[in-house]
Amino acid sequence: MKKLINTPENYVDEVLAGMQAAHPETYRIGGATGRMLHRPAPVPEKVGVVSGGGFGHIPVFAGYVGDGLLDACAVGDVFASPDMNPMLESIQFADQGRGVLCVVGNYGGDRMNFDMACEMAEMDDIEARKVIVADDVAAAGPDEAEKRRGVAGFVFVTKIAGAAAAQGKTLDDVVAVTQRAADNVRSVGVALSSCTVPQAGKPTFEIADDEMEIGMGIHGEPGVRRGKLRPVDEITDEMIDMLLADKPVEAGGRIAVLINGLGATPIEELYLVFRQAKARLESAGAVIAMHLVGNYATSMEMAGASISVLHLDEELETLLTAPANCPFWKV
Amino acid sequence: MKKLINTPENYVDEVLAGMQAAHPETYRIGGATGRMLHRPAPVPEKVGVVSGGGFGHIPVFAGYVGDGLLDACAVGDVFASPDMNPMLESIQFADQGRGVLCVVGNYGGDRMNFDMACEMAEMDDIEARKVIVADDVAAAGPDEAEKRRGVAGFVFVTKIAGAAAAQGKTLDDVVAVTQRAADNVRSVGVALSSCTVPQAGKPTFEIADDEMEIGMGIHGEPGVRRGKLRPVDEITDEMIDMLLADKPVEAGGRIAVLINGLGATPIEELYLVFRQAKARLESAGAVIAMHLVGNYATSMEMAGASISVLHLDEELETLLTAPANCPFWKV
Amino acid sequence: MGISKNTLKLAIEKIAEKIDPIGDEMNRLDGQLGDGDLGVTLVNGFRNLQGIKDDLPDDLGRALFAMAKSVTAVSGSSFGTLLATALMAAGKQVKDQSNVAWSELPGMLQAAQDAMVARGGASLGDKTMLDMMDSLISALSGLQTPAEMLPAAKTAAEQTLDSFRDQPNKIGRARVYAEKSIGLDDPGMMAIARMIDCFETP
Amino acid sequence: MGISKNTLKLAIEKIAEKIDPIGDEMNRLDGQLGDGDLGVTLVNGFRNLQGIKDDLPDDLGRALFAMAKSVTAVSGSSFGTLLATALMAAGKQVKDQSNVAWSELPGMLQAAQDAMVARGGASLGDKTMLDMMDSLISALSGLQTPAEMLPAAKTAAEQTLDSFRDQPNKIGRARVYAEKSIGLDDPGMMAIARMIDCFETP
Ligand SMILES: Nc1ncnc2c1ncn2[C@@H]1O[C@H](COP(=O)(O)OP(=O)(O)O)[C@@H](O)[C@H]1O
Ligand SMILES: Nc1ncnc2c1ncn2[C@@H]1O[C@H](COP(=O)(O)OP(=O)(O)O)[C@@H](O)[C@H]1O
Ligand SMILES: [Mg+2]
Ligand SMILES: [Mg+2]
Ligand SMILES: [Mg+2]
Ligand SMILES: [Mg+2]
Repeated sequence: MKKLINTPENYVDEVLAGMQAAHPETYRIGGATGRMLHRPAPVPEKVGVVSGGGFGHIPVFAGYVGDGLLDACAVGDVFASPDMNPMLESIQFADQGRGVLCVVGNYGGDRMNFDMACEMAEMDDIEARKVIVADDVAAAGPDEAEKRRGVAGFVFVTKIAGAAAAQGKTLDDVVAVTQRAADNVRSVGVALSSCTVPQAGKPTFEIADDEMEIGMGIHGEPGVRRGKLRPVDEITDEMIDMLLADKPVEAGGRIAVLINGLGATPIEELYLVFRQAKARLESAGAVIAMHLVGNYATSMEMAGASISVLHLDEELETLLTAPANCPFWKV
Repeated sequence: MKKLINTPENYVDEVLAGMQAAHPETYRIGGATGRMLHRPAPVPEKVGVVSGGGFGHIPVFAGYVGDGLLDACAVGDVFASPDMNPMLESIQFADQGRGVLCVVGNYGGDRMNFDMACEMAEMDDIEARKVIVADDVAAAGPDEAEKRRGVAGFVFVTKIAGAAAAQGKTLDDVVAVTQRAADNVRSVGVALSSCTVPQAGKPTFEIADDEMEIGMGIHGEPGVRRGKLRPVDEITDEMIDMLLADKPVEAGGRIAVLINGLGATPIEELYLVFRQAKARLESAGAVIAMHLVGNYATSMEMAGASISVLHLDEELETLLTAPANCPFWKV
Repeated sequence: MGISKNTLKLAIEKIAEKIDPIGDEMNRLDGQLGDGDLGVTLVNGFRNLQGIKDDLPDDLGRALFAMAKSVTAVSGSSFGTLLATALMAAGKQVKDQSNVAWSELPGMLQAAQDAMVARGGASLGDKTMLDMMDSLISALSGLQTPAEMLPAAKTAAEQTLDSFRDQPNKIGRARVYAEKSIGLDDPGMMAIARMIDCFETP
Repeated sequence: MGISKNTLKLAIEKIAEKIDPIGDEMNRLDGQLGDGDLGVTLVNGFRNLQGIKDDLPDDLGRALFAMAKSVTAVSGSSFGTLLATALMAAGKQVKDQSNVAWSELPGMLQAAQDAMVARGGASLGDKTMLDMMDSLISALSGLQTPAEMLPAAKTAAEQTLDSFRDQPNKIGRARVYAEKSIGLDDPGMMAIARMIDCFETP
């Protein structure tokens, strides 16, 4: 295991300490076990927005605590759901009497624990609701869309939720527009190399030196096709084809695009993916209203990239381009 | 070679095309051979600031074209100096009658070609001057400091130059303060894995699965010590020791710190380096006036990190924290 | 005297006293079919419960929620999550009451069972702790005092173990070992039986 | 008639005409001691020069700078960089003049030589093109016309090759092969000699 770490046991807590040390104006460690990252103070008079999930995906999840994004976030162990308690603490921190939305990736543990946290919050008379992000088209067909994993589309959905809350909308309205974002985002990834969970000490999966896996999940879950590595334009074409097959763009349809690096992929290569993705999407009639290229949802040292497309309507576009600010994303 | 690219021959030009496509408000491809990246228009009435160097280090060099940073930048092949022509084109683009500063990494080809470009510019009655960045303490002792390679310290030096020019200073003053930044910045890196030059097709150097090299250069140039991988706190200690031995901090001395990822290192690990570096520098009496944690000077898919320290005075601090904006760094 | 926060405190103490040997036994049993962590969950869960037992609120509902919370802090396992779910569901049944009659216990267990089904997606007959809950609910229905309830629960627990032992596990981690699970007690069922045993006066 | 932009144009044409076979020979020679790319540099360099030869400015200084620029565009090799350096230094000497007497040629070469020393860091005697330049400067000094200069340059070039052949290379890529280089002509020197040959009337 080739990592710049101290011990697997302290990995998560030490990284959180480093994040707080680097960005104390944005991140504060809180909660009984130090597994909540929250803003220095909750923002009064607005719906709270929180998230939570396994670690090792920075900026997802806790990195998106910031202005116009998350108020607080529960932090699990590497690739393992946090327990309910930091989720509840996040909800309690974020609540300002107008309720809290939890943006949750579609993983069993995350969902179940957020369910419990929401029930617990109810006991404190806090209304807490969930929107599930299930954007990975490679994980299941459209008929079983509810089985899809939550991947980089989380970034767009969280932005929408944060912006809607910042505008002072009611919980019902924040939930509605965030749900619409979740319904309209699609992602697919390609992995070139594995990552290593520190506690496990060895790569999560094996992949040959000349192979890639299209559709692989951000924890190494199987994708749709493993094959020889091909030129980036062809790989990008295949991913765009999958995204458009699942949800076509209309002529003139406005979209947001995220070309996301999984952690170990040079930014140079992400620009190659963007170049081709842009050409393909535009020739399909789409208008790219907004795009991001960079490491927005990672899997530690996994090499590879994902493409996310959010199909916009007027409200979504307004919210997506509204101001936001965290150390990983300024709008 | 496991890269998301099309062909080695087109790699650089296609990445530049992707950068321009993604950030047309900041980057424009120019020059007879398309090897200059420049702002959409030069900024009138100020000293121009340009750079240039081999490719594969994004954001270094061309990524720092932007407000309060570079006006234009010459782009070479991977790890190879651009020829004189795009350097001259960059100088010509940036010149607004007040002269141009070239911020140049200390590599033979880059220096020689910028020398020629400056002489050529003179023929056009453009005054072009150079400041050499030679910040890698691992490359040579303090007695031979002029032999040191230019590494991530480039980021700070460029920021100073860009800010000084933006303030409307004269060329003499921009050169003087930029030179002071170059004189006061120190860096050292640690590499965990190699990168691959696309044209070469295989890793630049070999390094065992349990080894690291302290002091390795950003093209794989030998460092000071190859040894077993150790806990990140110990590695950080060793790097901080080297930096402080070369230029001690005074009690209360104000510094800027850059924890830089080489390309394939998860951001999580950079926060671990920051955590320990901060503790060590502060216990040495330094006051960290400003810090950066992220991928600011890379070597494609090389894994590892570097630490840069800029020793500040009042003017340097003012310039370092002045507004700047490029896709990789907003101040 | 019905069920109050003191009843909960006493129950925690009784079980916690014997949880170490029960934990060892459950790790072994879970290890034969699953990942061998059920005992760890039980030991850590009751260590946490011990930590809060003296500070339980008077409101029984809030007391049960507090217990759920402290159980979930050990995290990760199905049993822990389902136990927390059960405690929360039971808590909702008795919200704002500081004392409820023992005769309401079966109703609380039924609420717990319903919530566990909803959360975990298993059915009765899958050979899980749900089947144990079901037998207990039937056995305790209509009874009025703990003195009547304890022997009824014990008998029901033993009978349930006996009747399921030779069936295969149909859900959870043990399902992949369905064949192997025939002849073995389900660890979750057994854990509940052992907890009931803790209430016997020595 | 002295040296004008037409002289430069003619020189480019003369050399370009024969550069392909010279290039092959120089690649072979450079390959014995270095990386075998000197011929590539020459061929590409003169291809670029051909491209600009008809558009040279009247100002000799600017014309030489334009030539330097087009040579550097092939980039990467020592010879190319040093040739560009030489052209620029010579250009500076004759800035703002459209015609200079042939007697000034040695002075232009001297300026070129000084600049190459400053840029490349080699010394006379290291067995490089510098030594060839040095012989040429001496041989041409005091001469007035190209008709006198050509034979003098030829003789000087041959003598220089002869006198250095059995010495070792002391700088550049060939230095690591110092022993092996004894008995071999230095590729850079030889390249200059071959270029002089191009001016012979057929
Ligand atoms: N979906 C389910 N519904 C009800 N009970 C379940 C379910 N899954 C597991 N169990 C119970 O939990 C016990 C295993 O608990 P535990 O070891 O904590 O689970 P795991 O290690 O598989 O997460 C099983 O013996 C069974 O009684
Ligand atoms: N530092 C130097 N100073 C002067 N001439 C040099 C120097 N280095 C190389 N040369 C000349 O250049 C020739 C080699 O040119 P070239 O093949 O382009 O170099 P390389 O491939 O090593 O970059 C040598 O034969 C020598 O005459
Ligand atoms: Mg288990
Ligand atoms: Mg388990
Ligand atoms: Mg050569
Ligand atoms: Mg060469």
